[in-house]
This record gives sequence, structure tokens and C-alpha cells, in this order.
Amino acid sequence: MTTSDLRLSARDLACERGGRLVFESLEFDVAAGEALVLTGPNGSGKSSLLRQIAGLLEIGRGQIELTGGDPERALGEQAHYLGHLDALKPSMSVLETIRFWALYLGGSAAAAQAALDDMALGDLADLPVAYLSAGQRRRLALARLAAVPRPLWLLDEPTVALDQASVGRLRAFMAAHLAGGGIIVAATHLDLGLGTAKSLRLGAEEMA
Amino acid sequence: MTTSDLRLSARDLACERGGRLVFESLEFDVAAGEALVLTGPNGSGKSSLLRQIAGLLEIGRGQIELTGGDPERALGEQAHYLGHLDALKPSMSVLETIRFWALYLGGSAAAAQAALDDMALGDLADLPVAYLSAGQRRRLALARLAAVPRPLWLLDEPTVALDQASVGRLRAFMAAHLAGGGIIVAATHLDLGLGTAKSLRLGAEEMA
Amino acid sequence: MSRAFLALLLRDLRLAARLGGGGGMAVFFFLVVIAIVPLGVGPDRPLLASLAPGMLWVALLLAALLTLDRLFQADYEDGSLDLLSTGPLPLELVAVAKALAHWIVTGLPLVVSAPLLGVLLNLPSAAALPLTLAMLIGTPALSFLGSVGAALTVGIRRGGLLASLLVLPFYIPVLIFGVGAAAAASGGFEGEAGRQAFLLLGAVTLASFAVGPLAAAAALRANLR
Amino acid sequence: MSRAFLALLLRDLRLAARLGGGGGMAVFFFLVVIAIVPLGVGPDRPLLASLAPGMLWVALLLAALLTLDRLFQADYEDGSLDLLSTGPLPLELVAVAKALAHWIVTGLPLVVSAPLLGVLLNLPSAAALPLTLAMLIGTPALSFLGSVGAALTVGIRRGGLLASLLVLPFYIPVLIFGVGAAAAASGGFEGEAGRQAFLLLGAVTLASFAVGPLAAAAALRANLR
Amino acid sequence: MAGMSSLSAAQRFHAYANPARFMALSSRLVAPLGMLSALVIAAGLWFALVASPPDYQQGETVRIMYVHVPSAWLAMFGYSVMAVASAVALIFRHPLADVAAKSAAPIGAAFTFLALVTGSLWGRPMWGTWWEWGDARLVSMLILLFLYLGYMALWATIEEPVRAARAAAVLALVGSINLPVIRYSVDWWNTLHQPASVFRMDGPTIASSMLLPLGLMALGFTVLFVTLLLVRMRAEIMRRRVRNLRLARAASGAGA
Ligand code: HEM
Ligand SMILES: Nc1ncnc2c1ncn2[C@@H]1O[C@H](COP(=O)(O)OP(=O)(O)OP(=O)(O)O)[C@@H](O)[C@H]1O
Ligand SMILES: Nc1ncnc2c1ncn2[C@@H]1O[C@H](COP(=O)(O)OP(=O)(O)OP(=O)(O)O)[C@@H](O)[C@H]1O
Ligand SMILES: [Mg+2]
Ligand SMILES: [Mg+2]
Repeated sequence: MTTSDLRLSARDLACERGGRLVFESLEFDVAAGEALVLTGPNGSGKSSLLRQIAGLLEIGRGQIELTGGDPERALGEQAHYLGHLDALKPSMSVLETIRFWALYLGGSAAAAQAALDDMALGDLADLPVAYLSAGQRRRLALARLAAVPRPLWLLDEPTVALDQASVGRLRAFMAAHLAGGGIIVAATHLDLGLGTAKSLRLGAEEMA
Repeated sequence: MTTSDLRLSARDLACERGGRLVFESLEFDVAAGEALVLTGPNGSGKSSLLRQIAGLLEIGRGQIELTGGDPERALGEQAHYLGHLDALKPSMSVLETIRFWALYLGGSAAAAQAALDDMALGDLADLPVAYLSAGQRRRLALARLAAVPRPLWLLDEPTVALDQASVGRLRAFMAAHLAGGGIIVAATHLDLGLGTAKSLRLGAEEMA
Repeated sequence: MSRAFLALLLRDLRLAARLGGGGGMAVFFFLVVIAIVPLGVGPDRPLLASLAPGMLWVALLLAALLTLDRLFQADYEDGSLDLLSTGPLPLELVAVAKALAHWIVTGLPLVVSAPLLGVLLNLPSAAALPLTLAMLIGTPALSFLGSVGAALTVGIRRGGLLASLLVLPFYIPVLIFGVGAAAAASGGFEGEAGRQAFLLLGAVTLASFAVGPLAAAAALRANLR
Repeated sequence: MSRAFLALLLRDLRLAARLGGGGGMAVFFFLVVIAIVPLGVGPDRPLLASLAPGMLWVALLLAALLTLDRLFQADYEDGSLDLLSTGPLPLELVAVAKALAHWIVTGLPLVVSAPLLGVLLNLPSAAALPLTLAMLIGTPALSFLGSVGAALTVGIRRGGLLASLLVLPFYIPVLIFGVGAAAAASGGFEGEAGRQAFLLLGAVTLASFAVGPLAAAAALRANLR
Repeated sequence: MAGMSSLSAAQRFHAYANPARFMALSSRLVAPLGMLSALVIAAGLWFALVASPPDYQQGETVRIMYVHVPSAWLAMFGYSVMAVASAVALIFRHPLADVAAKSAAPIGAAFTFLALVTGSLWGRPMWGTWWEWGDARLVSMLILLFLYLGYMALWATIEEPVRAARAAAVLALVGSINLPVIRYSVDWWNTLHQPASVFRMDGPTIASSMLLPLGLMALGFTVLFVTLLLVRMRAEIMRRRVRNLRLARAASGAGA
């Protein structure tokens, strides 16, 4: 995670979904400590691009490469993917959930507890996930990123459902990740407050 | 819908979820043409309040009343509820979906088509819902409000996943509804651009 | 209101046809159960013939159970049920529309395939017609009673198993009268006993029409709030 | 990696226990299915005894089927599967963990309760041990083969029918050899036939261990992309 | 403190006045009732096992009857209690009714199980088999057990008490309609397939020497049922209070 020669790059990337071409000839380069913000109208392919980077969607043409990372692990294993779905089980408690993900993704139980506190969920630790509000769920999903360190964060509209205090917390959290030499690729319709971020606008030509 | 003596009011309202008191002694009054914006930190009960109004959640104590509406129909039947779940079936096409809801909720097939155009979904009419992006799904959910006129709109974070053009469209749409004598109750963490709206802050005392 | 009913019924039929979840799977399961009976009992033809109506009914019941959990669960999970309950259609009629769609999609194909599968079990041809008739009368009760179980377990993930548990005791009268009707009518004595069994079976089905939607709607209300 | 495997296994067991999809429910379901057979085919005791192994196997299969279809589906629908595939555990081992959890939760309790329930069906006591043994050998195959079907159906919206029908044919060899093994060993001729049936059953199960996880992982990969 | 105030509010909200009165009353009743049932059952057992003659036909096995018959009665009584309490819970929303219904189920199920087991034990010597599918009463008893188990399973799987209570009440009521239907249908089915049962349920006319222990045992079992019901209801109310306290505490600092 402190490898400072980390670099995520895409060359001549294309994406096809349901028989339709979503984007093509996409190129970008993000170095350690940098963030890339994806913007663009609905359906322009932001979520699709994030899934491609995470290895969760076929790459039509071109390639995505992470250099300077762990050569033994696939790109997806070095990345945290935060999508629209939050991968939470209603019947598990908040603590059980984050514990499970920490252990499964290769972290420790102690880190799991700390991650809950980072997201101000410590008080809710024993509640079943079914009892959480939309924003509390989102915070629990975000706590995964704190529990297990991974150099690359792929965030799909991370601020959705968060209240102002939580958005502030998320910003500080992202800034710390970048300062530690991590990379963030985030899709958003709003300002994420990543001042220095590169930005990539998808599907602009389609806009009315 | 043009009844201008429409009024939604709550008296001494309490909400309990999973054995915990979420809020109590809540009071509000919204008249025809007015909007009420619910704000507050995550877990303060915004979504719960909307579900109570729609009749989808037990009212712990107190009451909610819609005066000046159709006395023959329950409150929930005079309201559109737009929640976090979008009630879409992946295997139905966009047009089939909105047609079904229009007919089911008491509108017409012609209105359904017009509603699609209102939400700039006309081009996607024949796509299966499974192929839609997050924002496109949200727009399809919103198209229900355009397809069937109902005086009361209950919107839970309606701008989530919408791109800027769509947010603009939604604002105009809400303004038109208010101008026509409708009522809107909306929960949000962002500015909805409803300039003249009343606002109700939930759970403020709990905030750190 | 009747337009809303029709719209819902058609939507459910369409979804079932697209997803292929219902009828095909039920019929296939039916076939498998029937196919293994000779394996257990041995190939004795008269014995198989005497078993056939009972086994066909049991297999039918099990096949109907397999599809129950999709009745309301999918609509609950994606939020459709919330909206369905704010429409002009009372929840009772929503339950009727869904049970009806369930019957058309699973019950009807099972009834149609039963006499064909009966051949595998050496079902006497004289018994095929009464059996099919009994099934035609009895299967709607399976859907309507089943809707109660499905409504009770809505919102429970993997509620399918629980739903079938809750529902099975209620299926037993259908089973008993159904087997009785088929046996009585095919066993030769066309008269009193056969007619009576059919009447009882019809009465159970009618009762399920009355009780099923009411109970299902009450259960949905409990689970939606 | 083995820690991740354990974590996943424990999570699935815990979820099953909480949701009530656990062993108790499977056994209860088993009991109810067993109870309706005599109601369908009549109370003739020798006949029931001859049906018993077959019906016990069918009940087992049904319980497995009812719980299998959500083996991966639930994790797919809430996005967990995406994350599971980005962990250090290869998808093959994810499939093993899930199939194992499924067997512990449904297969094992059913095997344990089968001889007890056999009493209800008048299962000859000489047949109880061979049947239980056959089930112990055969049920893991139901979970491991089932995981392939579950993986194939994951997330497929339109090809649903084809995919769900794929599960059942996989089960038929287990069923045939399972019933055969129990019947052969209890029927008295302890020798060649019984041994052979058990060997075949064991072979099917071993094959399912080898093929199941590989095929399930391949299907998951195809469906996740 | 936010925590304290929301806790007391939650308690007010629950209108615990009624359950509180129940708790006070029942705490005084449980011990005497328990003692009474023990005494009556002991007396019944003494008459049943020692002071009554063996049956001239059935021999010593007749003594099973003194457990079997009251168990069977209470099995059905338990379901009636459950159904009535469920109706009260659904219609009047009385807070104690669903507690009563929930608490009655396992007790009724236990008596059902006891009736089944003692019946089987009795059936072995009398009848040569543990179980007979051809008999209406046996089958309907088994179905009653299924109804109980299903009801309990439903309670166990729905996390939220209010929701679980309503759903379970609907099930109990529908089940109560089903019960006579089942009995009637099985009778009918029975006469078709197996005209004469091996043994007659109404049995020989009962001698007074047997009537006394039977009556005592029935009374003792009934008092036992009531005692257990009270104990379970108290436990259930306590459990709910603890749950609310735990949840309230979890929520107290939960804020933003
Ligand atoms: C598993 C087996 C059995 C079950 C489930 C069972 C069930 C029942 C039930 C439900 C009742 C109460 C009937 C009523 O009050 O309406 C009952 C009563 C009775 N049973 Fe059984 N029974 C079983 C076996 C037997 C056997 C083997 C015998 C004796 C040969 C027996 C003798 C009686 C007698 C004498 C009564 C009292 C009848 C009366 O006067 O009300 N039962 N049993
Ligand atoms: N299904 C449920 N069962 C029990 N408790 C719940 C349930 N859903 C929400 N809660 C609890 O009720 C409270 C209010 O939740 P609600 O969803 O109304 O909050 P909200 O204001 O909409 O929050 P957000 O901004 O995160 O959407 C929260 O404390 C939450 O934990
Ligand atoms: N599962 C799918 N199958 C086929 N096509 C899809 C699928 N999901 C999305 N698409 C299509 O791919 C395109 C890009 O979708 P994507 O979700 O990446 O957009 P997005 O930029 O994230 O939009 P939004 O701002 O609405 O989230 C859209 O045109 C959409 O219709
Ligand atoms: Mg997106
Ligand atoms: Mg909310």
C-alpha cells in the first residue's frame, strides 16, 4: 500500500453491454496518491467502467493494468469495489458483518472493530443489519474499506444516502487513503470534495 | 388534484421500529401547493415517516390526516410513494413496466407513454429493465408519478443516482405538481431546489 | 378496479412465461417423482396401477410446493408489494390475482400432464378421466391455500421451505378427497360415493376461495406494516 | 486462505440457522412429506414399506431442491458474490464452502432423521441401516451437484427455465443408485448387487466432489462478468 | 440524558400498565398453582397406578390411559387457547393476547407429542404396531402436531415481534378452521379404505374405579397447563423487556 510507484492505466478501452457499445477508446492514467473522478450522464458507463476495473465485467477491447502492485494477485483482489449493492445480510449483526468481511478479505478482527468506530457505527454494533437506515447501511459498506487495507478503491457514488457528517468523514477518509499512496476511482454526480482529482467525463457527446 | 383545500397534517406522531422509539411528538401541516422537506442525520426517521404517511408502517401513537382529499380512498391510495426500492422487474421492458403501473394505479396507457417522454426515457422504451443504469432505473420509477396523477407525493431521496439534466427535469416536474395544487413530502440530504418549501429537521438533538 | 386486476394477472403470467420458473420446473419435478416410484416399488404392474392415483396426487402436491415461495416474495423484495398495496385494488383481490396466475402457470400444466405421466405408472385408462377431473377441481385450492403460506412467510429469506411447511397440513384435505374422488370414480361404483367425494373436493376448493384471499391479505398486511 | 474458507463456511451456517432454514426446518419438512405419502397411497403396511426408501429419497431431494436455488442467488442479489470473488479465496473454494454448508444444514439432519421417520413408513428395520448409509454417502452429491445448478441459474433472467431444469437430471443418478443401494442391501442379498450399488453411489459422490466445484466456479465466472 | 429519556419514553409508549398488572398477579399465582397441580397429579397417579385394578382385557397396559387421554384432551385444549388468544390479539390488539398465544404453543405441542408417544406405546401391545396410517384419530393428531410446529416455526423466523404476532395469529386462526375439516375428511377417507379399525376409540364403558383417576389426572394436567402457561408468559414478557432495553441502549448513543 505504500508502494509509491503504483499506477492504474487503461488503454483503448471499450465496453459493450447488452449488445450495445457503451464507450470506446477510453484512456486514463492514475498514479499513487491520485484520484480519478468519473462523471457523465446516466447510462454513460461509469458503473460499467468501475466493474471492468474490478474484474467484474468483461473487457470488450483494450486493457486495464495496475503496475507496481502485488504481481501475485489479480487486480480485483487489490481493489475494494463499492457498488450500488451493499452486500449486507439483514440477519447478521453489524459487528458480525464487518468481522466476516475483514476475515474473508484477509484482515483481522481487531481491524474490523476499529473500522466500525471510524464510520461512527460503534454504537450500533449489536443491531441486526435489517434495522439499519439507508445511510447506516452505506456506512457499514464503507467500513469494509477501513477494515482491510487495499491500494485501489473503486467507489460508485459513495456519498449516496450519507448525511452531512458522514460525508465529511468519508472525505477525510479518502484524503488519508490518497495521502498513504492509494488510488481512488470514483463515479459521482456530485462534488466529492477531492480537490486535486483528475476527472474523466464519459458519454459527454450524448448529452442533450 | 385541483382541490385547493387539501391539507396533510400530523399530530403528536410517534414511530417505533424494532422496539426502539425513532421519534415522537412530531407535528406538521402542509397545505395544497406546499412542500415539506425532511432532513436529519442517518437513522433519524425520515424514511420511516414517509412510510407511515403512505400507510406502509405502523403508526405508534398520534395520527396523520389528509383533509380535502377523496374521502372514499385511503391516504396511501392518494399518494405516490417513491422509496429506496424501485419496484422494477428486470425481465419486463421499460414500456411494459410503465404501462402496467399506469393501468394498475388507475391511469391510462397513453399517459404511460407520455410519462416516459417526460423522463427522457422514450428512446429506451423497448429495453428490458435489466439493462438500465442506476439513474435510468430511478427515472423509470419517477415516471410512475407522471403517469398517474395523485395529489400527494412522498419522495425518499428522489435525486439519488440522477445526473444533472435529470435533476433539473425533476425540479421542474415537482414545481409543476405544486403549482397544480399538489403536496410533496420529500426526504433528502441535499438541496432539492424547492425554494419555498417548509422544512422539518428530524433527530437534530441526537446529532453530535 | 377490474382493469387493475387484469393488469396484475397479465403481468404475473408474462413474468412467469419469461422467467420460466413456474410451470416447466413443476412439470419436470412431477415427472421425476413419478419416474422414481417404480424404482422403489419394483416393476409389478398391477401394484403400480393401484398406486398410481395416490402417487400422482402426492407428486402434484410436492410440485406445487416447489413454486410457492415465488408467489409474493419477489414482489416484496423489489418493493412492488408496497406499491401494489397503495393501488385501488384491495389486497384481497391482489391475492386472488396472484393465486390465479399461480394456478394457471403451475396447476394447469400439472393437471394436463397427469394423465400422460399416469401411463408411466400403468394407470388404468378408465381412471385417467376421473383423476384428471379431480385434479382440475382440486388444484385451484392448492394455489389459493398456498397463497396464505406464501403471504405468511413474505419477507423471510428462504421462506420457501417454511411456507411449504405451513401449507402442507392445509393441503391434506385436498389430497384425501382428491385421491378418494379419483379412486371412487374409477373403482367402478359410479354412484353415491364417487359423487360425494367430488362434491367434498369441490367444497374444499370453494372454501379455499373464500378463506385463502382473506387470510393471505391479512398476512400481507401484518408483514407489510 | 483457509481462514477465509472457514469464515465463509461459518457465515453460511450462521445465516442458515438464523433464517430458520436450518436443520430443524429441513427435518420438519421431511416429516411432513413423509406423512402425506400414506395419505395418498393408502395405509397398506407392506406397500408402504416397499415405498419407504424411494419416498425418503424423494423427500430428501425435494428438501435439497427447495433450499438450493438460493445457494448463490441471495449472495448474487445483494452484491456479496461480487465481493466474494475479489477475495483471496478462489471461486472453486467458495463453491466448496457453500456446498459444504448446505450439506451440513440440510443433508446431515435429514440423514440422521431418516431412520426415525422410516418407522412412520413402516420401513423394515433391516433396511434402516443400509438406507442411512446410502444417504450418508449420497447426500453430499446432492449439495455439490446442486451447487452447479445454483451457479448456472445465478443472475440469469431469461434463460431461467433451461438452467433450473439442469439441476434435476444431475440428481437422477444419485436417486437411482441411492434407492438401488438401499433396496439391494435390505432385500436380503447382501452380496454382489448391494456392494455394487454402494460403490456406484460412492463414485457418483466422489465425481461430484471433483466436478461440482469446478463447474460451479466456471458457471459463476460466466455469470458474474 | 438522551438514553434515559428515550428509554422511559419507549416504556410509556408500550403502555405496559396492563402487562405490569399481569406480572404482579401471576407472580402470586404461579407457586400455589404449581403445588396444586403436583398434588392432584400425585393423587391421580396413586389411584391410577396403585389403587385401581388392571383391566380384565388390557391388563396393566391400561394404565397408560391415565396419561394418554388427558394429554390428548390438553393437546386440543391448547390449540383452542391459542386460537382464541390469537383472535383476541388480532381483533382487540390486547398486548397480553399474543403473548398468551405464543406461550401456549409449545405446551400444547408437548402434550400432543405426549399423546402420540403414549398412544404408540399403548398401540404396540394392544394392536401390534406403533403406528397405523389407516386410523383417523392418529393421523389427525399428527396433523395437529404439524400445525403447532408450523406456528412455532413462524414465530421463530420473523424477527420483529409485532409482525410475527400478527402473522402467527392469522395462521392459528386459519388452522383452527382446518382442524375439524381434517378430522372429518380423515374419517371419511378411513371408511372408504379401511372400514373397521382394529380398535375402538370409545372403548369399553369406563368403570368408576377408572373414572376417578382419569378425572384427577385430567384436572391435574389442566392446572399444570395453566401453570406452565403463566410461567412461559412471564418469561416472554421479561424477554421482550430485556430486548427493548438492549435495543434502547444500542440506540441511545447512536446518533449521526
Ligand atoms: C399414536 C397413537 C394414538 C393417538 C394419536 C391417540 C389419540 C387420541 C386422542 C386425540 C384422544 C382424545 C379423543 C377425544 O377426546 O375426542 C384419545 C382418546 C383415547 N384413546 Fe387414544 N390415541 C392413540 C392410541 C391409542 C391406543 C393404542 C389406545 C388403546 C387401545 C387408545 C385408547 C384411547 C382411549 C380409551 C381414549 C379415551 C376415549 C374417550 O373416552 O374419549 N389410544 N386418543
Ligand atoms: N426495518 C427496520 N426494523 C427496525 N428498525 C429499523 C428498520 N428500518 C430502520 N430502522 C431504524 O429506524 C430508525 C430510522 O430509520 P430510517 O430509515 O427512517 O432513517 P432515515 O432518517 O431515513 O435515515 P437515512 O438518512 O439513513 O435514510 C433507524 O434508527 C433505524 O435503525
Ligand atoms: N446488466 C446490463 N446489461 C446490459 N446493459 C446494461 C446493463 N447494465 C447497464 N447497461 C447499459 O450500459 C450502459 C451503461 O450503464 P452504467 O450503469 O455503466 O451507467 P452509469 O454511467 O453508471 O449510469 P448512472 O449514472 O445512471 O449510474 C447503459 O446504457 C445501460 O443501459
Ligand atoms: Mg451507475
Ligand atoms: Mg432513509
